[in-house]
Amino acid sequence: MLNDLRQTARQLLADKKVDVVIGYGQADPAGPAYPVFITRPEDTEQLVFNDRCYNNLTTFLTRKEIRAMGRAAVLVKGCDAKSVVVLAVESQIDRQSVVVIGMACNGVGQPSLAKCRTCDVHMPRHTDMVIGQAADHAIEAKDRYAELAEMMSKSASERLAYWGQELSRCVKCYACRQVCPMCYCERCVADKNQPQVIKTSATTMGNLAWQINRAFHLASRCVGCDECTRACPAGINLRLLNLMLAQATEEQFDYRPGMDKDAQPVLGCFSVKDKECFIK
Amino acid sequence: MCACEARDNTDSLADGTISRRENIYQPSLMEVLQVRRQSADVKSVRLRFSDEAEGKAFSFKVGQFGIFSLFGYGESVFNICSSSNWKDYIEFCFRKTGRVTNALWNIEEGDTLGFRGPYGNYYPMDAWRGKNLIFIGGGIAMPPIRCAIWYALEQRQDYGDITIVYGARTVGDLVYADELDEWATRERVRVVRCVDPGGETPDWKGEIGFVPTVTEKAGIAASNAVALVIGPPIMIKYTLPVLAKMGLADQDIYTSLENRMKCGVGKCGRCNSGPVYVCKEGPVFTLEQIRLLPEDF
Amino acid sequence: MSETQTKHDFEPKIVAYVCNWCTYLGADLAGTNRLEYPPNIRILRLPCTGRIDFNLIVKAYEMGADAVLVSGCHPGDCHYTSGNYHARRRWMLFRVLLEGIGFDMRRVHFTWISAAEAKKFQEVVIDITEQTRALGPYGDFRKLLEAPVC
Amino acid sequence: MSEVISARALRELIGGWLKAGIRVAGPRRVATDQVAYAWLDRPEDCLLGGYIHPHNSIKEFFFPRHESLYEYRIEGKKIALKNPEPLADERIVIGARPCDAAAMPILDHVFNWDFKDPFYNRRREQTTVVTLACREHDHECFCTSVGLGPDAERGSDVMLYELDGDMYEVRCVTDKGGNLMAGRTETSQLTGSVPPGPAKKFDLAYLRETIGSKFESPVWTEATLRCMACGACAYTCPTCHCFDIVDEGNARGGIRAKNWDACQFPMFTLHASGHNPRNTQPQRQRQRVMHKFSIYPDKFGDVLCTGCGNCTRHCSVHLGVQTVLEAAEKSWRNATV
Repeated sequence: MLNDLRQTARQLLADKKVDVVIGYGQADPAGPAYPVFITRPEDTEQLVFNDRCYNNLTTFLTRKEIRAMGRAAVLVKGCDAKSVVVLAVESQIDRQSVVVIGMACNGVGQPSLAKCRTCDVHMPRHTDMVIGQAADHAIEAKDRYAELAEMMSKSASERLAYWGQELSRCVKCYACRQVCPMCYCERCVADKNQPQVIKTSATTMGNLAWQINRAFHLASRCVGCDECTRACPAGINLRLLNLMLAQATEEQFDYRPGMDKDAQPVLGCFSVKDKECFIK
Repeated sequence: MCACEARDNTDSLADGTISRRENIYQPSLMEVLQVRRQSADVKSVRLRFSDEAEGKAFSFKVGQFGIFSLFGYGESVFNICSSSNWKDYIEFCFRKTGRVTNALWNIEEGDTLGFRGPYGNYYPMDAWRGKNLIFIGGGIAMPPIRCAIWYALEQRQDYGDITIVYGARTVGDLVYADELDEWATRERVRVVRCVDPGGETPDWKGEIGFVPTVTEKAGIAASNAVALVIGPPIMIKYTLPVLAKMGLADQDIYTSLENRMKCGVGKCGRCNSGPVYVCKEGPVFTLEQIRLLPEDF
Repeated sequence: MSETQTKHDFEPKIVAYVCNWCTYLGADLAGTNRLEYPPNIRILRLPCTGRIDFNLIVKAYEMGADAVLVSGCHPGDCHYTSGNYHARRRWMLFRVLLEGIGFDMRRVHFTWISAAEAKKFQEVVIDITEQTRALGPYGDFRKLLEAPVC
Repeated sequence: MSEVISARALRELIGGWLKAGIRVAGPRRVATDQVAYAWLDRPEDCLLGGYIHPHNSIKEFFFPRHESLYEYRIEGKKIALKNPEPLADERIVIGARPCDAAAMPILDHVFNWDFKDPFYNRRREQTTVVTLACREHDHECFCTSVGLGPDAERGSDVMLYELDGDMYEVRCVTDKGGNLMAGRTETSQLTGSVPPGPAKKFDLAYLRETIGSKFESPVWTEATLRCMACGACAYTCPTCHCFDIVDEGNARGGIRAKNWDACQFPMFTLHASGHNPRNTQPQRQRQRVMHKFSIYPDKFGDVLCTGCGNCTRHCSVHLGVQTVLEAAEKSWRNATV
C-alpha cells in the first residue's frame, strides 16, 4: 500500500500533473504523523500512511500559502474525502484541478478514535483513485449518534451547566476553527469587530457564544472528521456539538454532508413543506 | 524619559487595590475642545486634560505618540501632532478606517476621551539645530510631520532652511491645507504640494505627480540637511533612493514606523520588528538603523 | 426574599427580533388599534427573518434577556419571496443545537405574525410575558455570564 | 539530612490552606483524558502523579487569559473610571512542573522592564509556587535542551521530590517557600533524586549564535508550512505573553480588558490600512521562534522557553519550538558544511 502511494505520488509529480502532493510524513514512528508538502518526485519516500495519520489534509486546499504552490494532489481518508465533496459543492475548490488520492483506512488512533468506531467510509468515496482495501459495514443511523443519548438524558439545566464547565477551559486559541476544512472564511466572524458579535474574551460566555457560532456555521456541512475535537488543547468534546446537528440534519432532511456529491446542501435550499410545528 | 519615570513609582495600597498611578493601562481623561474636518475621511481633534493639575504636569517631545481611547470601542495609537511648546492642549489626527476611528468620527466638543502616554522616542530636534530641514510626507502622514514643523518654526533661529514636500492622492486629501498656506508665507520656508495624476482640480496650482518624482525635480539643496520622511511604505521605498542621490547620508534620513500596537509599553508583543520594540525604541528611526532591522514592518 | 415574592416582583426582559414587513407592521397596527400589551418586550426590527442571524439570539441572552421571540411573515408572504423559508429551515436545526446545549426552550419562541394580525401580536406578547414571568429570571444563564476566569 | 512530608500530611496541608481561605491551584483531572492546572476545591482534587504535563501552564494564575484593567461608566459626555477589584487574596500553586515554575522569572522581565505591570506583579507577590520534580518525560519534553531539567529550581519557592513510601522530600528554595512549609516537615535521612531528563534535542549555544543572522533562511518556510495558524502553542506555553486590549460593555459602561493574543493569528499584526508586516504563516512562525530564541534573549539574557513541550504536544500538526529548531539546526549546519 505504501509503495503504491509513493509510486502514485512520484508519477503525478514526474508527469507534472500536479505541483505538490499533500500527504503525511512522520519523523518518529512513535510520534504522530503530520502534513508534508512534496514537490519533487525523489521526496515521495517521505510519505507514510498508518493509523497515526490523523490530519484532514483537505484543509490545506483552501490555504493561501498552499494554493500558491500550484496544482495539488491530496491524500484523504474516507472521512476526509467527504470534505472534498463539500468544498466542491460550495465552490471553494475546482474539483477538476485537484487530484484526490483516497487511502483505504481501518481507523486512526490507538485505540481508534470515536469517529472510527461508527465509520462507514473506510473506503473513501468520490476520489480520483483509492489505494488499498478495507471493508465497509453499514452502520445504523442510531449508532452514529449513540454518544448523545447520555447527554440528552440530562435536564436542560444540567446540560447548560455541563457546557459551562467544559467551555470554561476554552482559551479561544481557535484551533478548532483553523483545522476545520469547512472553516475557510477569509475573515471569521469572530475576528470581525464592526460590530463585535462574539466577544474575544475567553470567558465562559464568550466561549459559549463562539462554540455555538462555530457549531452552527457547520450545521449540515460538518463531515465529522473530528479534527476540531482532536486539536482542542483543552480536550473539550466538541464532537458532541457536531453530532447534535448531524443527527438533526439526518433525521429531518435525510442528508449526510459529503456522502452524495449531487445532493443539495440543506441550508442552501428549502422546501415549502418543511416542518414548522415549533412555530406558532 | 519623562512619563516613564513618574509611572515607575509603585505606591501600592494595602488592600491590594491597584492605584490609579500604578495602573499603567489606565488612561487620563481628556475633554474634546475642538474637532476639525481635514478631508473627506480625516479629522483632527484638540484635547485638554480634564484634571487641570495633570495637564500642568504633562509634557512630551515632538515625535512621541499617545494611545487614545474612546470608551466602549477601544484604543488606537496616534502621533501627538501638536507642537510640544503648546501647553494647554494636545492634538491628534485620524483617518476613518477601523472600529475605533469610525466611532471617533462622531465625537464632538465636550466629549471625553482617554489618553495614555506619551510613549516612544522622539525627533532629535536638539541635534537638528543649525541644520536645514527637509520634511517629506504622503497622505495621512502630515500630522506626525506637522508637530516637528511647528516646533522648528517656533524655534526659527535654531534651524536653517525648511523644505516641505507633501503629497496626497487628490487635492481634497491634503490635510492641514490651511497651515501649509501659512507655512509657505514664513521666511526661508518652501512648501511643495503635489497630488497624484488625476487627483488635481482645475484651479490646482501645485505639482502633479508622485512624491518621489516631485522631490527629485524640486531641486532641494541637501548640504547640511536632515530629512524626515513619513508616508505609506511604497512612497518611502521610492523616496529613499532620491534622497541618497541628493547626497543625504543614511543617518540623516529619519522616519517614523507605524506597526500595530496595543499596549504601547513594551509588553503586548506585536509591534516588534526583529529585536526592536517599535513602541519603546521607536517609532522614530534613522535609515541607518532601519537597514539593520529585518523587514518586519 | 421568598421565591414567590421574587417571581412577583420580577419583570421579564423579552427581546423580539421581527421582520420589517409583517410582524413589525403587526405590532404597529396593534399600537394604532390601542391594543394593550406588556411593556416587557423590546422590539428589534430587521429587514427579513432571513436576516436574523442566530448569533443575535445568543447575544440577547448575553445581554440579559429572559426570553427571545423571533417573528416574521407567514410562509408564502415573504417580501423577498423566500427569506422566511430559509429562516425556518435554519431554526429547525438551530433549535436542536440550543436544546442540546441546554437552553431552556420555554424561553425561545418563534411565530408568524402578518401585518394584519395585530390581535395575534398582542396575544403572543401577553402569552410570552406571562410564561416568562412564571419561569422567573433566567438564572442558569446568569451563572454562565458571571463565571469567573481563573 | 533532609526535610520530608508524607503524602497524607501534604494533602492535610492543602486542606488546611483551603480552609484558611487561601486559593490553591494544582494539577487536576478536568475531563477523562485531561489534566489541567486549576483551582482546587478539595485536597483530593490535586494530582501528584500520573500525567506528564497539564494541558495549560501556571502562567494562568499570574497572567490570566482575561483580566479587567478597569471599569468605565459613561454618563452623558462624562466618563468615570473605576479601579479593578483589589487583588488581595493569598494564593498557592502546588504541583507545578519545574518547566512551568521556571517561566515566572522569565516573565518577570517582560512585565517589569521600564514600565511595571501591577496586575502581574501583585499576583507574583501573593503567590507561592510549590514545584514537584519530574520523574517522567515524554517525546515532547526538552527542558534539558534549554538549560533546565527535571529538578530545576528556578522560579520555585519550594521543591518536592517524590520518595519511596508515599513521602516527599521538601527543599525550600526561597524565604517565601520556607515560611509556607515551616513546621510542616519532619527531618529524615532520605533525599530525593530524579532520573535523568530527556536527551538534548538541539544545541542551544549553536542556535543562539546562529539564529540572529537567519531571518531570511528558507528553513522557516520548509519547516512551518504546515502550521494551521491557531493559538494552541502560544496559549499552552508557559512563557508566551502577548496580549490584546479590548473594550467590553454596553452603552452605559463596561470594562477594558487584557486578553491573551497570539502571534500566529493573521490579525495579530494587521494594520488598519490592510498592510500586514507578517503576511504568511511561515513569517508568523519565524516571529514566534525568533522571539523566543533571539529577540527576547538579546534583551534579557535568557531564552523565552522552558522546554515544557506543550507547543508540540498540543499542536494538531506536531509543530512546535522543538520541531522547528531541530529542523533549523540540521539545515543550518548542513549549509555550512
